[in-house]
Amino acid sequence: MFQAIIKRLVGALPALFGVIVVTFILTRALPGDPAAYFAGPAGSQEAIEEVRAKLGLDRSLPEQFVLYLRDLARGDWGYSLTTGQPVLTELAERLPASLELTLVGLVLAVIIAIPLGVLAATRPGSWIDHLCRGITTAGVSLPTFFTGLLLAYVFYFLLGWAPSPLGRLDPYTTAPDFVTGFYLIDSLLAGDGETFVAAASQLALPAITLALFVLAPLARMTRASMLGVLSADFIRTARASGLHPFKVLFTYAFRNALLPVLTTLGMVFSFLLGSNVLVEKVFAWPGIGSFAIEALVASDYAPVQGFVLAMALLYVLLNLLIDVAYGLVDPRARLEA
Amino acid sequence: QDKRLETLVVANEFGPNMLDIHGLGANRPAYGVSWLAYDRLMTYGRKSIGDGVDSYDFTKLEPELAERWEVAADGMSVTFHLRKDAKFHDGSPVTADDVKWSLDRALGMGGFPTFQMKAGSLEKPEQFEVVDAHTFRVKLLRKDKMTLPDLAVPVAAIYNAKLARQHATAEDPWAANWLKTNTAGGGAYKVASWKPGQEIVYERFDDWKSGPLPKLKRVIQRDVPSAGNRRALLTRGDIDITFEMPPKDFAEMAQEKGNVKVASVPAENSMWYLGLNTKVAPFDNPKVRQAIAYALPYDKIMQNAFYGRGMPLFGGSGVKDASWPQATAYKTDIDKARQLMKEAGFEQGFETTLSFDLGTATVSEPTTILIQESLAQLGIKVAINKVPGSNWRAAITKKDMPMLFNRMGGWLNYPEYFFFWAYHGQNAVFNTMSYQNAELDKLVEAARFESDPKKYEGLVKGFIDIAYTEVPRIPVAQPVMDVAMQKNVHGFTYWFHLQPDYRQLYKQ
Amino acid sequence: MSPTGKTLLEVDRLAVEFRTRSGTVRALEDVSLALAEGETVGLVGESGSGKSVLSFAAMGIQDPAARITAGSLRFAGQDLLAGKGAAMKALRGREMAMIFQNPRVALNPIRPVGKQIEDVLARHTDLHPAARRARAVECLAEVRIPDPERRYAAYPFELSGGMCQRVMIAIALACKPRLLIADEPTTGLDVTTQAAIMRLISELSAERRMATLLITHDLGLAREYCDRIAVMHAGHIVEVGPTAGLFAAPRHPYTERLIAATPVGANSLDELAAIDGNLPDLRRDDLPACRFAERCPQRAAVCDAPLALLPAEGSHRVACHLPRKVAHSLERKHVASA
Amino acid sequence: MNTANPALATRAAPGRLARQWHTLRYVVGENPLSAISAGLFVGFVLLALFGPWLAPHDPLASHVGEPLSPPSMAHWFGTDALGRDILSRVIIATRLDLGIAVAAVALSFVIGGLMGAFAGYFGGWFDRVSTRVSDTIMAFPLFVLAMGIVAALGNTVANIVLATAIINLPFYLRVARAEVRVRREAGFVEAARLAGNGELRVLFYHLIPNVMPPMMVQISLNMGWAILNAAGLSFIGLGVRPPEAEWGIMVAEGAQYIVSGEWWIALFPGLVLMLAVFCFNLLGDSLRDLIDPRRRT
Amino acid sequence: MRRWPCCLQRVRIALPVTCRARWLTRWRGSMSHLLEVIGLKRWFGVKKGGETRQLHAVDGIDFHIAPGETVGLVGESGCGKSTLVRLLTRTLDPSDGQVRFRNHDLGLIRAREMALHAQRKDIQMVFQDPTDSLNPRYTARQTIAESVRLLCGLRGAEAAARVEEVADWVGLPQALLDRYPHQLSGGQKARVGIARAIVSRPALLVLDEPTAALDVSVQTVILQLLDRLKRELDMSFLFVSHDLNVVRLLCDRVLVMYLGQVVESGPTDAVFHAPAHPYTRALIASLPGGLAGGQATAADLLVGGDPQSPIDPDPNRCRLLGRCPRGLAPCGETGPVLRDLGEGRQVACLYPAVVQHHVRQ
Ligand SMILES: Nc1ncnc2c1ncn2[C@@H]1O[C@H](COP(=O)(O)OP(=O)(O)OP(=O)(O)O)[C@@H](O)[C@H]1O
Ligand SMILES: Nc1ncnc2c1ncn2[C@@H]1O[C@H](COP(=O)(O)OP(=O)(O)OP(=O)(O)O)[C@@H](O)[C@H]1O
Ligand SMILES: [Mg+2]
Ligand SMILES: [Mg+2]
Repeated sequence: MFQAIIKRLVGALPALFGVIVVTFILTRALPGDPAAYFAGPAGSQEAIEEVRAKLGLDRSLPEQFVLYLRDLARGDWGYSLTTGQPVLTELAERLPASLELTLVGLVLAVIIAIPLGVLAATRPGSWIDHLCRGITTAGVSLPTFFTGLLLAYVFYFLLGWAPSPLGRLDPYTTAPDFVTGFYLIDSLLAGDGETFVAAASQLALPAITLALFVLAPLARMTRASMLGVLSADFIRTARASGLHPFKVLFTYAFRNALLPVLTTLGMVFSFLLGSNVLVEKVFAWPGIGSFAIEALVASDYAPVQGFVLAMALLYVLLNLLIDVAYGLVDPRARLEA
Repeated sequence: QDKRLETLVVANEFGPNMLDIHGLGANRPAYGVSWLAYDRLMTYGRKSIGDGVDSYDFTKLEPELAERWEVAADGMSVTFHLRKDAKFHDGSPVTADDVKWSLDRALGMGGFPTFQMKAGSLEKPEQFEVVDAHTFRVKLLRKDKMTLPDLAVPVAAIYNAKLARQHATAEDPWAANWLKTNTAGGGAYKVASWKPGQEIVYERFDDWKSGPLPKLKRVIQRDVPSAGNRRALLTRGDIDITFEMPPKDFAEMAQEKGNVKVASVPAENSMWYLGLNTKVAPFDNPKVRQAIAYALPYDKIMQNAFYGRGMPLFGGSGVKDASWPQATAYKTDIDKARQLMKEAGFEQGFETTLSFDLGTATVSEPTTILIQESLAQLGIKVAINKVPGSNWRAAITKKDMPMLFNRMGGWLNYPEYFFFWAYHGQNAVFNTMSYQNAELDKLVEAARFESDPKKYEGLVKGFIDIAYTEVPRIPVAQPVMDVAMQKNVHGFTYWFHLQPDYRQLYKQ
Repeated sequence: MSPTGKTLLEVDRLAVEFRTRSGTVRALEDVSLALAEGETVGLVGESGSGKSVLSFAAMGIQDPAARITAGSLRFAGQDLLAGKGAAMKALRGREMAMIFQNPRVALNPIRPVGKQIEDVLARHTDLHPAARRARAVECLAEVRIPDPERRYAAYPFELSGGMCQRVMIAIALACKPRLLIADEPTTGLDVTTQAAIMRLISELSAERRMATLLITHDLGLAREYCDRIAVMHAGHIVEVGPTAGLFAAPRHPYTERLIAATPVGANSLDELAAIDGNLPDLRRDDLPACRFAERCPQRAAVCDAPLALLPAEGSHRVACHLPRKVAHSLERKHVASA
Repeated sequence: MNTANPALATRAAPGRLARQWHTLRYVVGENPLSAISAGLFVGFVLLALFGPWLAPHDPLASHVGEPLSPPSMAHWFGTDALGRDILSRVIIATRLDLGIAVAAVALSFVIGGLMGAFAGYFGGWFDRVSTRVSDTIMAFPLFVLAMGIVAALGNTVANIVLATAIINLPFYLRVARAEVRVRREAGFVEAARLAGNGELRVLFYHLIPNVMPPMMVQISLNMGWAILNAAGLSFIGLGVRPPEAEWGIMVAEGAQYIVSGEWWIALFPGLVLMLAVFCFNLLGDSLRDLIDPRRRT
Repeated sequence: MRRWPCCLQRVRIALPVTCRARWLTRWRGSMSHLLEVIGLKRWFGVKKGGETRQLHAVDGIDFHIAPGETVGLVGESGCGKSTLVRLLTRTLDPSDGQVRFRNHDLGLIRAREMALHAQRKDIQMVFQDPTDSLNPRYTARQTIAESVRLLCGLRGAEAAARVEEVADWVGLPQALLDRYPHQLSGGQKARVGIARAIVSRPALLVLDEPTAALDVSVQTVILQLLDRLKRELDMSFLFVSHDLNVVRLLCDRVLVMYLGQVVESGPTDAVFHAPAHPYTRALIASLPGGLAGGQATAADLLVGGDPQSPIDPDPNRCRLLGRCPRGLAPCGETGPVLRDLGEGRQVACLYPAVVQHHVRQ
């Protein structure tokens, strides 16, 4: 098992290297001139050249790339020029915010979508089925930023049910001590119910926005795979053995139907990490998505590269996790030692 | 509730990217940090401009760290006497050594701070002299009326040299790295916490001696990128104050009867303008430039892009005085524009590109669209190019954009200061039109050192007239500094650097 | 070979319809069939003749699109259709069990086979978990699975097709049902495995005096293992009778043709005769009373009259207006003996 | 040639067409949402084709006198900050948005599909390389990759199309590869070889036509996604240039007016955008119905 | 015999007989064999636990087919029948051994190139599953026409006429030619498959379980059709099936395969009445009706559970060991090889059942 995991990780290396190369090329191709940016509004040509040399941008691209790789190998992801912080520190600070949001969104989506999908699959062609399909498809058809804006307008501005879209906590609540970086967990660990509620209520709208977006793929996949499984021969066997309908539905059908859903879950998660960028912007969420946009706009290479690399690593880990989970559910797919 | 009255919650579009105004690439909110967390030797006076709004008074300099100062008889040096009781945040006293280190640093860091110091003829470390622990002297290179004012701008902040030196290294003698994320000041507010991209929290420095103790104990300044959200937050009372909204929002909030009020002050020494690159045909032809100046849909722009939140810089009646900025004589007159185009030999029009900075899209986009529409009447086909912020500076430096819509402002409120950077043939970055005119250069240089008010006025009128006749840049509007706040927030002061000053603010 | 005991399963004039996108399929019409204790009955017919539909209806596991429109089902005197099939639910898996073709896919692929047996036990008995496990292993041993302890934890994909079929039988027989329906239990298995499985089924049903309904389209198989045989065609039972009699003297032209098409005992290809035409489209509104009529070589005017299973000789019954006379039965002997 | 290509085999067409028409009617009849989506789709295509003639006003002309006027008889969707008629802009934008989506999807479909088909059929190094390429793309947060590409190459329509095509590529590659791999061993492929078809002929005449249906589903779903993507890029300022009307930009612009009560500026383009994506998504579902009624989702 | 269009003959004659010297020198075996298979092997690499192991799907097979002869191939599922077929029809490359067709070693031609090879049209095949083997997007006419065009080199009207003729030949009504596979019944699809295979009038027709997916009633018709074609077209058949009854009726000779190897071969009647190999005995014993007049006993059935794994089998061990009702100690030490029993019969068993001289009834 352990060996298999290592093997999987090694297998992901080429893709990671590809990511590094592409990001490197893309960031260098950005039209902005960081030297001009950092030389300030009054920078003269010489000043700009001076800054360029300082940033090491006067070297040839291959040289820069090799230096970059060397630094990476040493665990040095570089410094963000705009904030002056090491990229790793920045990522570590902001990643929990994004992950917390994404995970809550995902859990929300799963909680809604999977029962919907199962419900629809048990009554294919009924009005419930059409309704589920309509709702979920509408969800995926909404641009996330539009949903976010709309939700904020209705639930915060008009109705006042949601707290202000001001990031992870309202200004009068202090953040819980850092343990996991997830405010929900940290506040519980600290036994601070008030902070928990505050963090949860801040999370509500952005998480719903994200969840709405991925409801459809999840519900759709659940329904399809549930339908497929329900018409499988072994379900007929289970029914013929007189097993209780719930047992048939959950132990027999659902567990089997879970397999493709798991795969979708992985894809949905990486999708969510991507759409985070927009949602974070709308809700002033201090995650890595907004960080990446700012860095991109400032042509700040290191954070952009770091961000993409972190996401790629996350993606690889996530896929590994899903493979392991897959193996837990499906003995045929167990990772071989 | 008391706590709430002593806490101010601010929302801005984006926060500081570092805490050091001298740092490489410091953004505008970083100036605000410097303003609050550091003191300067002097500061400007303040005056009320009505509606409970104050403005700084650029004609008056007042003590901050320096109790008093005297100009030497020959006018070639100024001696500052520091407050004896002034302390930095870490409790150590402020000495002349700190002042020297700080001003040396502004010169030594290069880039923007150096440039700004130079604007006040502060160019060499030898100009700064420690007389004794609490006496400090600045020697002047020339009699520049901008020298003293320049010592009151944010760049001339006074750093805690002892503390900073502890973090300096051989490669980094000015502790630039450490000061990016830490403050070593003695200003009215301490930075209690800073999460880049999220929020910065200030706490009052109760030992502050350089002025009356601020009323607000705590200021929380959050980054809320979406203007709509900021407005909603304000309307719902979740924040106390916010800036940098689309003009339309300010216009509406000013009308509304709710709990929100809007303070607006015309931003001194700045303008929105349409720049025409004089190095690129056909804009090298003054007739074409004039034609365009006549073809701009000024009123439409004022109404639909600025929502009236700006002072018109058009439709005047010629250069009558030395006031700055002042209106041009242009107004929308398509026939005249056509005539001029014909004279210039461009009856058929031409194709060109109009660029603007994406960051200013709320105003620039409608404006450029209106311009595009209007110029189409002259047969000029304009493509609009939105340039993301990062590219904007690079593009400006390159000076290859034929047309651009931009905003330009200067801290030191002198027309020749503006012209030196924006029109002068030295071709600074801000001379985005690459404009060259020897006669204008001469007038600008002369004005800087002219002490006779009459002559000075003549010089100023002279260069304004040239600039407005040749129109390498067509002024459109003088921006207005708008701030929206809860009605219970008082004491707003307008500063030339456009950053909020929480020292005078209070809630009631 | 008349029924030896009391009647266990009684299908009476059953009719089943499917509502589909292209019309109503009348898959079963007026089907009657009885099974007595300890008896093995074969149900044969072409593909699509309704064998599976009948067995699914008897178990109450038919497709949601299926509707029983007429007739009744009784098990040991109990009405299975009464009370929304409540009786059926109670009996299914305990008194009546079923095995299917393609054992590999008919088992839950991600559940150890032992657990699948336990699931049935848990549902129908009140054995405590440890006893359940022991019983599950015992079930595996009963179907002659070598090393049942180890196989208990095996997943279907780790077993061969024959093994899977044994597991399926174990699941079906776990609660010692009185009726076993085997829907083509050996299709898709190797001949050698097929023989082993069939022997196992017949041994076990003899041992337990279990009534067995063997569904197959292999006449040879039915002939070897069944006491009685029912022949289905297009949703009708056209002939039913004791095996020997039916093979020796088929009365219905369809039965006759079916036997003639089966190469089991034939000595040359020329002896075989095909059945003309295809099964009629069961969606048609104008199906003739005798659904074989359109394929029948001796169709006559009388064939349009309503039809029912009528006794021919002893318990041998046939649904044909012009049944073969005994004397006319085929010359060909289907016994490959010397 | 003629007989080998079913698309050209007109002789057989009536039977097949009739049958498909029947299924289509059934699918549409059974599923009201499919009917709606089909109707919407036709509507959008018409708008894209005839938009300039249908728009009641000049979409680019500003009317300073009537900025931000709410929906009225004169301006059904109201006007924006420059007094431009939102209805007309929404209509005109259809062509651009659908154009971007169609171009991007076509590009990734052709390239990704072919790569996937080759990889799936021949395996070997080409398979490994193309799988790596798609893995690499997938390892990116896709929207961020699109942002990066547009930011790096400049925000022109062509680059938006390119970026969208690149991030869609892996999906086609995977679908095509998987479908071809499944069918590579199918009897009819072997039979085709026995009939004297060379490898390329087998691939192009036998396999690719058979993997088209699942690809069609993917296309339809991706169309919606491509539109969303372009809109997202516009939202962060990397979209189409003004004053071009594009749904995403209109929403992004309108967003700032929501709070002050001018909801129509964002709402209508947003709704139309949503409808378009909705329509493509449902259409994908319906196509799946047509292809495989049982696995319908 | 039915008259074939002259074009076909023309094509045949026009084919250059590419006799490479190498083939001539390696030429052995008698001229009377249409197909001769010598030591044919096909191994598949399978990954197991990180290392690659060899699955011996076809493991050293020798046999031959004479012109006009019908040879049956039986064996249990997974024993390598289809693999062997694919090797013979040259859609799969052998790992080792020769496939000599008309004395040319076809095994030397790569499977990928075989499609365009001149011999392609002489070995054709009918597939097991008529549905799977028809391109769902081609009509019956297109399917047959493709073969006509590619194998016979016909075009236009000639080709069209030819398609209709072949359809007639297999009894496929003209009206059905423009239907797609899903619009045809199983028997009709089977006919299309056969028609496609015989357009080029191959010398060897390989049939891989052609009736396994068909109903009894249809199976008879197809079998009779095949029988007729065989006689009238003068083709050799290799008929793969696991329905022994069908093999018995159709084939002259039968080969019994077990785990990649031929374990018994001989004239059909002889093998059926007096099987020599325990596996053959078990096979025949499990037929309803049983072994030679119902004398089958439990001892004739295979014991135990699963067959051995085809992955890296021990060459010095009988592959039936473990299931064989006799299974003696020496069987674990020497892998039996095919040896002659006389009367054209061969068996690979150390302890074959005694072969009685068979009297045909
Ligand atoms: N779900 C269904 N919807 C519509 N028609 C159905 C359905 N299930 C079965 N039928 C029809 O009912 C008839 C009988 O089918 P059934 O499966 O019982 O045949 P069978 O005799 O078991 O055939 P086989 O030997 O192939 O298993 C067929 O005509 C079939 O088309
Ligand atoms: N491409 C392949 N890769 C790996 N193993 C294969 C491959 N093709 C066939 N095999 C293996 O080779 C063995 C023989 O397979 P083959 O299909 O020839 O059997 P068969 O006798 O035709 O069986 P059936 O009667 O079920 O058709 C099987 O164990 C099979 O798993
Ligand atoms: Mg059936
Ligand atoms: Mg096979």
